[in-house]
Amino acid sequence: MAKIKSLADLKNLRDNMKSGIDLRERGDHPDALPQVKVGMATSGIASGAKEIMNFMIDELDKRGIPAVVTQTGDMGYCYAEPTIEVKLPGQDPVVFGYVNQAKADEIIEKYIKNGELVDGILPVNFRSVNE
Amino acid sequence: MGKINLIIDNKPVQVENGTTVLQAAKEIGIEIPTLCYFQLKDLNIENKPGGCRVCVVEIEGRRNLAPSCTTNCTEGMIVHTHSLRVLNARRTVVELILSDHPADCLVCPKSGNCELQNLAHRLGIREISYQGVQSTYRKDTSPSIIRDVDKCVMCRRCEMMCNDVQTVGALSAINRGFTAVVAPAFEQNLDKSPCTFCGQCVAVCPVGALSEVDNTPQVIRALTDKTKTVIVQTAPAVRVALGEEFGMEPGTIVTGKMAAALRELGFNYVFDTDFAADLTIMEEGTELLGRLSDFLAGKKDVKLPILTSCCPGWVNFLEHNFPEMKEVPSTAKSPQQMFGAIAKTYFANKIGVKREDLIVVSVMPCLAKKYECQRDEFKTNGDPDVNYSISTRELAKLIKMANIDFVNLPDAEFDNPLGESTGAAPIFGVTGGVIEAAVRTAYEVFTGQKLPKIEFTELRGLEGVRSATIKVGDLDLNIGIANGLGNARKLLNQVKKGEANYHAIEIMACPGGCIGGGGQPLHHGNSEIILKRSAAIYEEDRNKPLRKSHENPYIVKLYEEFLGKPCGELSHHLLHTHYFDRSTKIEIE
Amino acid sequence: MANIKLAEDKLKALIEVCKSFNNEKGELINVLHKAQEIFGYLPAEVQEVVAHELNVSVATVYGVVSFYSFFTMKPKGENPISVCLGTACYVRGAEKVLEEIKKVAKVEVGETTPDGKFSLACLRCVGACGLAPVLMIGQKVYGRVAPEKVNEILAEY
Amino acid sequence: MAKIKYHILCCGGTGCHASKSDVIMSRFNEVINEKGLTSDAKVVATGCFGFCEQGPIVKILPDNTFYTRVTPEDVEEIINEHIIKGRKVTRLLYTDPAKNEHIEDSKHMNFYKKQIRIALRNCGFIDPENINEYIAREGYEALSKVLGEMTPQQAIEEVKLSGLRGRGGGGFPTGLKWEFASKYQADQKYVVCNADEGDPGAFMDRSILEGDPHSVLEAMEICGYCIGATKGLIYIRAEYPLAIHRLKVAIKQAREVGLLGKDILGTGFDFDVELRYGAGAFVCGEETALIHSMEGHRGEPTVKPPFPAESGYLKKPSNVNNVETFANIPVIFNKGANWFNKIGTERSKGTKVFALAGKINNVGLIEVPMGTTLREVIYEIGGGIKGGKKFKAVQTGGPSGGCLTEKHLDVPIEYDTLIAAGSMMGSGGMIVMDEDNCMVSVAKFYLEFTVEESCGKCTPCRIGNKRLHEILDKITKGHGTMEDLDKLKNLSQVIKDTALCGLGQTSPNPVLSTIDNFWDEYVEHVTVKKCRAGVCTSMLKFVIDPEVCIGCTLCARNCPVNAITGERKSPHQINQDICIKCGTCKEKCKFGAISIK
Repeated sequence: MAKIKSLADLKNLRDNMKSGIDLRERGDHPDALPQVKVGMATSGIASGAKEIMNFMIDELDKRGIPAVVTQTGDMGYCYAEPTIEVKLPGQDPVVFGYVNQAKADEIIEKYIKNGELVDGILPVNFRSVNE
Repeated sequence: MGKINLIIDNKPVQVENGTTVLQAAKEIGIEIPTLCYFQLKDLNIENKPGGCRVCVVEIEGRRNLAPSCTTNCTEGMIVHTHSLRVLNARRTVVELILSDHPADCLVCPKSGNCELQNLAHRLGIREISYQGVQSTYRKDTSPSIIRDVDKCVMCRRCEMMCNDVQTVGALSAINRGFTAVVAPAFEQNLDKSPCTFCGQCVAVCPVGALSEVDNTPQVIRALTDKTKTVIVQTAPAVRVALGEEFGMEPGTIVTGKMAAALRELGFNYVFDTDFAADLTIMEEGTELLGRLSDFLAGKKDVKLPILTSCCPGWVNFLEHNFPEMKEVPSTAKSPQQMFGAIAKTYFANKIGVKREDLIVVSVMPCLAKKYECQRDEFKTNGDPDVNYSISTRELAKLIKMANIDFVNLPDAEFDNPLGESTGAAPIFGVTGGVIEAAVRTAYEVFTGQKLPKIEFTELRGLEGVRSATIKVGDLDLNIGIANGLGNARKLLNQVKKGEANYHAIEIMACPGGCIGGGGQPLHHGNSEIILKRSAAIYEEDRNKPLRKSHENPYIVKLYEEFLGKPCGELSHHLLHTHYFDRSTKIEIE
Repeated sequence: MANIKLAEDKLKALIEVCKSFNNEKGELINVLHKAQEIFGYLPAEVQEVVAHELNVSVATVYGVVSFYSFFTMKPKGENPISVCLGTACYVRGAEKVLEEIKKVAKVEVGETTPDGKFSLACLRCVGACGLAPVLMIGQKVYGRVAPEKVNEILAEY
Repeated sequence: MAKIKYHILCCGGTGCHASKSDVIMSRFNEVINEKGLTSDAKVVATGCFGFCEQGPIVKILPDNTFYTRVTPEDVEEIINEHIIKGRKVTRLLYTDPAKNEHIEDSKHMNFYKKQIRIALRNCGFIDPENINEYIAREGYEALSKVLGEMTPQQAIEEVKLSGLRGRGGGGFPTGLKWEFASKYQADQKYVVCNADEGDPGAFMDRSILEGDPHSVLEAMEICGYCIGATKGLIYIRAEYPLAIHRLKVAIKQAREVGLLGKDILGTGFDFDVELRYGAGAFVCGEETALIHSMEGHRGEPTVKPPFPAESGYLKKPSNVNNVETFANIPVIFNKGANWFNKIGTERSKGTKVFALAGKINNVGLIEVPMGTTLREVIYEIGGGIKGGKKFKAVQTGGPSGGCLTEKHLDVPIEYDTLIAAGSMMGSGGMIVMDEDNCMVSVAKFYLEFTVEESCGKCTPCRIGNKRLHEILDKITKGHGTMEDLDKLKNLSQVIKDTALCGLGQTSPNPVLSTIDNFWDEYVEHVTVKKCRAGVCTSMLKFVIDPEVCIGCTLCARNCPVNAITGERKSPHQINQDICIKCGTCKEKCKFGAISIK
């Protein structure tokens, strides 16, 4: 990684990043891709988030769906873990709870492919200060 | 720093900044009860973990009660030491301690001298409201010390002594919560730990959790055995402290009463370790001079500085912590063991008693002496040179048991020949004394001239580490002195690193020397008592007509009749010893 | 004092650990963590070596080991079971799960089964309160454990 | 395949389920089928909206219409009006209670303002193992602002102005703490992050470290600059392997890009962070104990003063803050203290993260502005009590806190109000209890914890808490007396008054608060030997109803102590002297003949 030597460096980096968090490797228009985040805090992992993340990566790949899968921390919905957030291009992100492989499969097939929502959505009930 | 004004129990008081509420109260005559708090002021020893919560007071404007021992006074503070809230809290806290304390006061070694018992008495506790399970631990008996930590109140005084003052590290608080207690590693016995048996833990324990091994039953049995001749030796520091056990002023010299009491107890001969102290000076002094002249003659590998070896706690400490230096101390045995060796050879022969029929009892201010007399190298065919060592406290018990009115006892003299001593001997009982006694003799032997001034005040005092340079003829004799094992460690580390250039070093394990020994009457943190004992020791010296060991006529006679010359062949055999490496070794399996 | 015997490779690793912390007294707890990783537990011999290497008393080391619940002087079973008794798990019936494990695995808290297969410990909150009651076997976390599921879970091992 | 035009989101949470959300869902499906709208609209079950009082909730996407209190009878109207004609059903829209007007787009609903995520701002948004994602969300900008534009004193003033108070429990003003530490001169000072979250049932700090480790690193650097420290230490539980891993990654990445180490951002400021591991001792959350533990000692607290600001780690001036406190710091600088201090109440600023757990539907991590009421948290965010049971108490502050009841539900959550109510903020555990929880047993549970975790240094905590636990145990076993209750009160008061550290002083709170709020339950336990929650088994009496029992002998055969006798085909009896109240008979009985009295 390149050193950040000044405030200007930091701001540049931020602006570059802001356009698409961690998606730079994926091409020029990361916003055009579906983004999947898997809640991978201790409790998430304990309830099988890791397996779900692997499943999503493998299956999206197998089914030829270009998408970006990343890990993230605790989304707060501990009661419904594992949780994943899917953001389709140009739409608000949707969080799904109690995701097992069958549900993950359904999410890929219905929501990611066709924009059709499936059961198990977790309503977002907070605002983040960064929004 | 400035003065601070506060009000305690409606009384105004002005104190120095940095004074605690406990001290401030004391200044106006209010004694707030304490338990874990402990201080030996003149020796710079203090224990204030703030853990027992007995000394809590109410400070206006504060939400909680404050421990007075660790709370500093602030301007305008208003303190109540006996409000209802305080009294209830204090009583509850003491009741809690009692609820986890075996109620076997009647047969407890500390009975009558127990700080917890006194506290319960002072607070008028008649019942313990909070009953429940009590914590129990394995009892541990070592040659010197008994640990019955069911009685431990977690005041941490012993831990502080063992680690901060003595740097022995045998004890630590272990476990946590209700099962927390002070113990050696793995709760094993003290004799499997690096314990030196200095007994300072026992000296400060407020309750009966730590006490000396009681050897009085063996002594009583020996005294009643008609087939045995029982002789006793008493260490110098005993005579300036024993009186305290009978309510006498600290620092009262009771040499004569003690000799009389011992005779009444039925000892066949009442002798004095002081005699052996003079003998020690002859041997150790000669050894010092020998090493010095080798050194001055330019010989290589001369073991200097010479380290004194009278103190068994210190010897144990060296064997555990500085095994690489085990060739450095004087090889001279301690006075207790020299006495035993001479008694069971020279004296037994003189009175025509077989070695095995002669029982030697020592009265010592020390608990490590109990361990020392059991060491294998001090036995001949399994028979120890000194059979039993009892502490000053145990002697007092024996005297009380025998219905002897100690205070009104007329003075008596020691028996001869092993009862005669010079002024150089009693000062063995205080830090700096052994080296002063050695210098007195070494000076005259080395220079062939009479000492211009007998008292070397530059070697005296209670400071932990001291040094002085004494002119002995052309030679500047550099002397180091340490009392307390932590100070000894400091001094030895200096020597190891080559930072110090001493010819001789005196080390005593206990703070203040033997007067502050682990077998002495309990001082309960009053360091005045130790100062007074020290003064008495020097008075005992001044009162002696002869004050240099080599002038002791019976010592001279001993060499003429029996030993030949100091550090001669027979002395070497009887009066010298060697040391062992007792440190932990790591081996590969 | 007794002489200490330890297997050469592990002893070397332990001494190496101490060295990696510059044999600093203040690193005692970090050293003990590593030592427990090497040996699986902290037998007296290990504590003696640590004391020796860091130049502190064995009593001090033991004082520390016996203070912290993470350190153990007993070897753990092949499959250490930890039952969370944090508040969330408690109010959702962790105690019953614990009782069931004791029954099924025939092991008491703090003990190891004679065959060394399981050991049982309690811990306070693994932080997976959403899954309460929770138990861990090794590093694996089992959530929403009902007493009836205990048999099934243990059968995996 | 045609795209679905409308998604009809129906709350499938327990609360709404209780008010027939399942019926509503099937009704929607029915109507959609009837009207042949299957390719236009789809019904989706969701998790709880956390808004159960207004339930059942139906939300229509894509226009974010939020219908409340929907009944099966309303379904047809919604389909007809909204889905077919595109007109909202106004009477079902959520009404803003303050303005008394209908809100069409749920994005403007006040409800979403119940939670504001400051400390958790990045948790669940960024990849915690990628520093760039943190930077993309204003990461390290606060640091650069402080280093580049502010003097340490100015930065401290900013923190003071923000009104931020310690989130670890005590609530000491953070800026003031920094100021103290900045005033002591020393060749080395330390910034310490307390990540020894030991409160059972709390996992806020772990979540922050796992989800947003850089926010803590950045804050520690800012603190270091303010107090004049170049070294930071994070004391973290060894039981948090993932948090440790993420922190290690974060530290490594920050070092690589030069945001930790020498000459940070070219300003000449040096700072680095190391980890120290806890080893399972709750008391190490107390700052003096934590410092001793970091030094390699037993984690015993010492009397304050001296405070760590004067003599802390290695006797050097040290500033200790907890994870959540630090996580707030970058936001204060990015948004300004005056922005921050407008959130919350007069004496408690900003937000607080809670780990909501227990008998509540939406167990989880929440972050609410100070001043939010317990009712809002439990019923609006937490989705109410699990299984439709009755709320009994909410425990805040962990073993140092207390149990609050129905009457406290409208107490705004603030440091001082919670203390006044007999509990405390604590680190943020919030455990909800229902009618099945016995309050004496709950007090006993906490005392058991305290007894196990007491360091043993001071008498009141070492022995006093043990005795408290014993008395509580006696009461739950049915042997308590009224005198025991007096003892409980007195002993609790004395422990509170005399214990050495903050943890000891607060350890009787679970007892005192349950005595205050559930006195009747205590009295019942000791006088009529009854546990109304049915938790204290030794007070239970299992009885067989002779009217129902058919004498199948199943219970008798399963009783582990042979306490049940009776002839085949005639009613059985339980010998109460032998019965160990294991409950097996009740479980086995197929006729419901056995009940607890």
